[in-house]
Amino acid sequence: MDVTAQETSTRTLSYSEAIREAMALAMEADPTVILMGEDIGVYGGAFQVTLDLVDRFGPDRVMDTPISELGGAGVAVGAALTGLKPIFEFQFSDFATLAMEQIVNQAAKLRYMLGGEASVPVVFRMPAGSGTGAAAQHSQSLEAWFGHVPGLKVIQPSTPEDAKGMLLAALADPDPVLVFEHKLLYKMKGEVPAGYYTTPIGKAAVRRAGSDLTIVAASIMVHRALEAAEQLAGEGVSAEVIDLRSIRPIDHETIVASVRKTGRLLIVYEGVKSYGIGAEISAMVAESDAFDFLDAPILRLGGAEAPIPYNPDLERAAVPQVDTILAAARRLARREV
Amino acid sequence: MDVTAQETSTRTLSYSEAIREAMALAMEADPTVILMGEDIGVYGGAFQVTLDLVDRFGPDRVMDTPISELGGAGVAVGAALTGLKPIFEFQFSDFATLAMEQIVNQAAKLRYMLGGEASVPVVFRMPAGSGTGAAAQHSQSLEAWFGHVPGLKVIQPSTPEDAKGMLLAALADPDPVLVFEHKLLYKMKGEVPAGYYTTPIGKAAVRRAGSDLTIVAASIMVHRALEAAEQLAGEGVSAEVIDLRSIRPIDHETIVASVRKTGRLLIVYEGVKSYGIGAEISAMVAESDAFDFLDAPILRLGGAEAPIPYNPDLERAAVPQVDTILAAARRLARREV
Amino acid sequence: MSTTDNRPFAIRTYSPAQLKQALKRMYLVRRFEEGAEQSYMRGLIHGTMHLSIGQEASAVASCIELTDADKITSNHRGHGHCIAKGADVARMFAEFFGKETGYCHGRGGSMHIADVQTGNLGANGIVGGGLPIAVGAALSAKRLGRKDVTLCFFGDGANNEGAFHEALNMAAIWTLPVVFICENNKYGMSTSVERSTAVRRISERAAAYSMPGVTVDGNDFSAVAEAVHHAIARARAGEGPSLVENLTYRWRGHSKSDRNRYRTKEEIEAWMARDPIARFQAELIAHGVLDEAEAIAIAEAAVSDVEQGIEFARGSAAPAIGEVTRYVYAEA
Amino acid sequence: MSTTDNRPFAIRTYSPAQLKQALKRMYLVRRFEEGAEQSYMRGLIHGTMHLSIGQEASAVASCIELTDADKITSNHRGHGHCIAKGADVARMFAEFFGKETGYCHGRGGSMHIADVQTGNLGANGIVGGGLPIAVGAALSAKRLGRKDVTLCFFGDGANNEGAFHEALNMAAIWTLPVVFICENNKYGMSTSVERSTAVRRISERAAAYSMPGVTVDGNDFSAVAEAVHHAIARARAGEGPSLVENLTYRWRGHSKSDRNRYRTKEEIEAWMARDPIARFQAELIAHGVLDEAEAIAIAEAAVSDVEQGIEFARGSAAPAIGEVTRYVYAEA
Ligand SMILES: Cc1ncc(C[n+]2csc(CCOP(=O)(O)OP(=O)(O)O)c2C)c(N)n1
Ligand SMILES: Cc1ncc(C[n+]2csc(CCOP(=O)(O)OP(=O)(O)O)c2C)c(N)n1
Ligand SMILES: [Mg+2]
Ligand SMILES: [Mg+2]
Repeated sequence: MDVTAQETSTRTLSYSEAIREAMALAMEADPTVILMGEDIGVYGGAFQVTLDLVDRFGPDRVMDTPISELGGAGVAVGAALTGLKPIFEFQFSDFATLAMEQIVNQAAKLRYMLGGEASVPVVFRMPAGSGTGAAAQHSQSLEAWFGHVPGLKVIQPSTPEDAKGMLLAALADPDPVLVFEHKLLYKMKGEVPAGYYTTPIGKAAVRRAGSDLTIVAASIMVHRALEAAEQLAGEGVSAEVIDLRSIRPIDHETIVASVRKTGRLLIVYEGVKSYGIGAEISAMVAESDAFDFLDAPILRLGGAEAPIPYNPDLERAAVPQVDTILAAARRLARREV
Repeated sequence: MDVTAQETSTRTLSYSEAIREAMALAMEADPTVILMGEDIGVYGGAFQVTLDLVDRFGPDRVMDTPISELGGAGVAVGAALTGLKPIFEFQFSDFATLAMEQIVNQAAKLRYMLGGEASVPVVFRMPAGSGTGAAAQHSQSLEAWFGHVPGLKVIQPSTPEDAKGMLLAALADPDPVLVFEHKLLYKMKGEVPAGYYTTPIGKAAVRRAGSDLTIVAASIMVHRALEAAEQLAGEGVSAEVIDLRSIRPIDHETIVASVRKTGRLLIVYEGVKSYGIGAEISAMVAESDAFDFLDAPILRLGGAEAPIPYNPDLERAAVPQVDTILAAARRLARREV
Repeated sequence: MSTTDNRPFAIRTYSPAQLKQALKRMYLVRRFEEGAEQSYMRGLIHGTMHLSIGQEASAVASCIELTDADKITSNHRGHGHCIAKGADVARMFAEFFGKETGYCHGRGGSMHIADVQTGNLGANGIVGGGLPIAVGAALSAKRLGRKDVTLCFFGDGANNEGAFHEALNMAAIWTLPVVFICENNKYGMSTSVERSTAVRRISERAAAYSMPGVTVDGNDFSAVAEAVHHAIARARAGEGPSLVENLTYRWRGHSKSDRNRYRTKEEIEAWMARDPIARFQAELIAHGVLDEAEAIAIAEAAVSDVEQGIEFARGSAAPAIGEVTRYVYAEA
Repeated sequence: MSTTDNRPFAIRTYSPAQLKQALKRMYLVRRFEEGAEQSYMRGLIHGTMHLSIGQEASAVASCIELTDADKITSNHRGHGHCIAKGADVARMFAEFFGKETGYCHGRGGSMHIADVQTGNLGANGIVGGGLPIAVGAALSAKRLGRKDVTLCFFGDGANNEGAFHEALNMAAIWTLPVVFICENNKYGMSTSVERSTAVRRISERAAAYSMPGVTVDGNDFSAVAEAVHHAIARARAGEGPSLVENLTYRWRGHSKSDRNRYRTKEEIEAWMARDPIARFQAELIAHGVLDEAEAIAIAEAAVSDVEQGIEFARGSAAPAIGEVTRYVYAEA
């Protein structure tokens, strides 16, 4: 990342503080940026991400919407089409099920249907994932759906630094971008550069270099994978951990290069395993020139084939954890698959 | 299939006639079966699938709904929960984008959220696919989304016989089933057994046996793949063609067994290539014991990374055709990938 | 019936046994939610929950004349509806504690609490999610020639969802036996009705569907019972749906994450002074349905049911950890 | 202004040049759609299309006082709106013929016809899809301090979509400069307003959003112009949205697959007798805005524009076959 001298100072911020800082920076620099969403004003957002922004920017720019996800998303699309740059927060990404029409048929396709004559620079913020005891309708990880939709960009930052830099990149993008934020990450702290910077959309990040196997992980799973990799190192297994970061476009080069080197691939993600993002990563590698370098089957560790259950132990068991990642990585390293 | 002697008579029916026959049989046998949808009554449905059923069963059982996809789907869910067996027709499957909430959060999850105490025997009929010049919002192939949702079953019959048998199986199923019907298949004719029979959900069909490579194709692509396989045979390449038929659950055994035999896999589907059903099939094989039998990268031939364009030549170019299947199969057979 | 009976509707319409059961249920709702809240505070329950303390009259009065054959659909603030419809607090606690003995076998929790046996088709985590489902339940009744009605509970916030519009319209054009009950507690989370809804009274929206709409004091048991009674009668008579708006108030925050920045202490206190339970109890005593001692006994019975319920829940077994995918599909 | 001016609103409000342009546009809509229909029949156009023949007054009168800065959102039956907003029929035909010179560079076709330069944000294949988008356009105008208004065209069928409810509610609570224009042609595809909509007049639903609602004869140019004029004035004055319902009729079937089983020949003929173009032309002549000869000249000019438009379209180049993925994302 390229930041100027005066901006290289970094501070420790939480993931949600980093997002808030990005929004505030953008709103200060560009009067067309507005925020929309349910209870993002005085309530501060269900996860307190917008917090006090309404006090700083006023209710005309931090707009509480009625509980109308389809209409709200559509208003954001219409506003983006005509001069504003809205950041629309779904209170939970599950509620985007109500707005698929506007996201998929309108936002994603308008530029194309109009032959390039229109632009829809809208950002949808999508709090996602399980682990909060909120059960089946408030815990989904639906990012794979949107990866399947040309016209959208879909990102999933896993650190505070990226949460800020990728959101600023999303705002600078002339096309609609969905940002999937794992709810359990909001309180995670990390170093965040001050000032304005963008982290490019479409680039994965190698978070740990390794030579025996590649673990591609997304969102919160990056941290679990890193923990597993640390333990694997103690066992003499060198795992490379790649943070996917961008679902659409996906970083073909970084992933394929890593697998060419290690010959083994484990993909870790929270969404339901089948038809999830792991399927695309696996298939991409299996049709790439890394195929000939594969020494073992490609393993996916995804969410259970079930809705997220309420009971906390079941809920934990429904998605990959450090121990299950470790077990899968060991099986892969030892070629017990 | 096991049909009794008196029922073994088959007739040539179109795909839509076969669906209609299934619906009529079910309605005659079971007074709780009702049809719901936009313009399915006197209009006969946008694709004339329900045609004259309203004359036979009356408007109380062939219910025209207002243009309210979310509410309509939800009414079907509530009715299914309380004693009826609704078949809900989306006029175009694209409009299910308005009803994802009810399909995904309610229909798919109710049994689970209620710990097995509820059942939602609803069938959603989903006319899908391109080729009719209806452009970006009326031509999508979104089946992969639903494959990603535990609690749903998702099928995609490719022949009139299966269209009838699988719809009857869907109606006999206590869980919600989505039937993806390619619009270009409606007029396709084929032999259809008379009387009641069911074609199991979850089983793929080997449509043509072969030894050099496996082509897994879905829906209309089965026919294109068979045409390509015929030409390949003339070139000395023996292709096995598998009709996927069921997306969720998927038939792991049949597909993996075929790849174990042929060592090469080409997957052909109309939906957008990335994050589509081909990704799941590829990943499933790459993590199976067929991995060691693979002689070449797994190829996917899916839809373009674009909305469906209006211009007919572009529209054709946006999805696999016989010639592109042939080219891909040749490359795979010659290991030019 | 005497024309000079000036007693409140509920008193003159329902038997003393019914009225006492109603009072008991109101106490049960209150004590159940306090118990759940404490259990949450003590870390025995995870997740979040939405308490309806202060709204008990709306739930219980609406359901007073329903049988198990009648259905309700509920929302995220659904404990009251569940108890009002006849659920057992022990199995409710078991659900909150994530146990296999819970109504949802530990898979659902507070937001999906249901009791299909007593006709409760379930709370719903999706605002507005239950509205079309209720219409579907009413369609079943009509098509299958049953006489049951469906009561559909939802909040003021839900009235701005497209699902509200589509559901009410379909219920009306098909003349279905459903009663839409809007529990207007002034806020959808932090957003007031004034800021979210382009009409003064939500019941005015009934006109857009040619159905009767009425607004009542939702903390007045009898007023709610009367309005819903007429709506149910209309539904059972095949005359179609109605919309009843119960004006009420939740004493607690929206959920566990609420800083209460959108409303004043004074407002909360003013509403707490209008406690629907105290009011209903006083009315019952005033009209001789019960005396102080009986009232105390009912209140104490509720306390003891709740204590026993928590015991039952704590002592129950959790689901087997290997059963994450159980109940996804019907078992063969 | 004299208080004794009893001429129709449009005649006394707009200049002869404006009125003549309006007549020309009505003819253009009619001839354009006939041309498209014939081209379709001759296999020059594929796909489907929704003709608005019979509804020309609604589109053209609604847009008469708009400038290019004002916006419209349109629906699947959108050719009339597009022409009314000032689009060039040659580029429209080019789009129908799938050519690179078309408004959407051949990617959109009839259902997505748009002309962003003249403020037409596009037809829409999704019933109700344009309603929230129109509200968003009005939000932009308000937030950015612009004076433009947005007209949102939709059909009677769309009024039962949840998007209608959510959009009208938000437009009202935020007092946005948008005019909702419901073109009620009695049917959504085959389903009559009576069978689909629980209210007699769709404009009555405006009350559910505390906005003015009015129903006019949609085949009466001046009546439409007057109603929309007042709604626009209200919007520009910062007083918020309105709902205008234009009662009209489509002469053709819903689309290319219509067997017309849901309506009678008599009904169609009765409405054809109320041709909005003939009526407007007669009115213009009666009030001396133009004479027969001028009217004929205008009609002929439309014919010639359409003929030239088809020529232009046929002669234009198709998109390069390799450019399927062009315009999916912004070009770098
Ligand atoms: C579709 C959807 N949108 C948003 C939410 C988040 N949410 C849960 S409850 C609630 C407020 C609901 O307000 P209201 O309907 O008035 O019910 P109340 O909580 O006041 O009882 C919100 C915004 C949700 N669960 N579902
Ligand atoms: C969401 C959605 N549902 C259904 C359709 C199919 N459809 C296209 S036009 C139409 C009828 C629309 O009726 P109306 O709004 O009255 O417009 P009209 O065609 O009468 O001009 C229908 C059902 C669609 N395009 N989009
Ligand atoms: Mg409320
Ligand atoms: Mg219409």
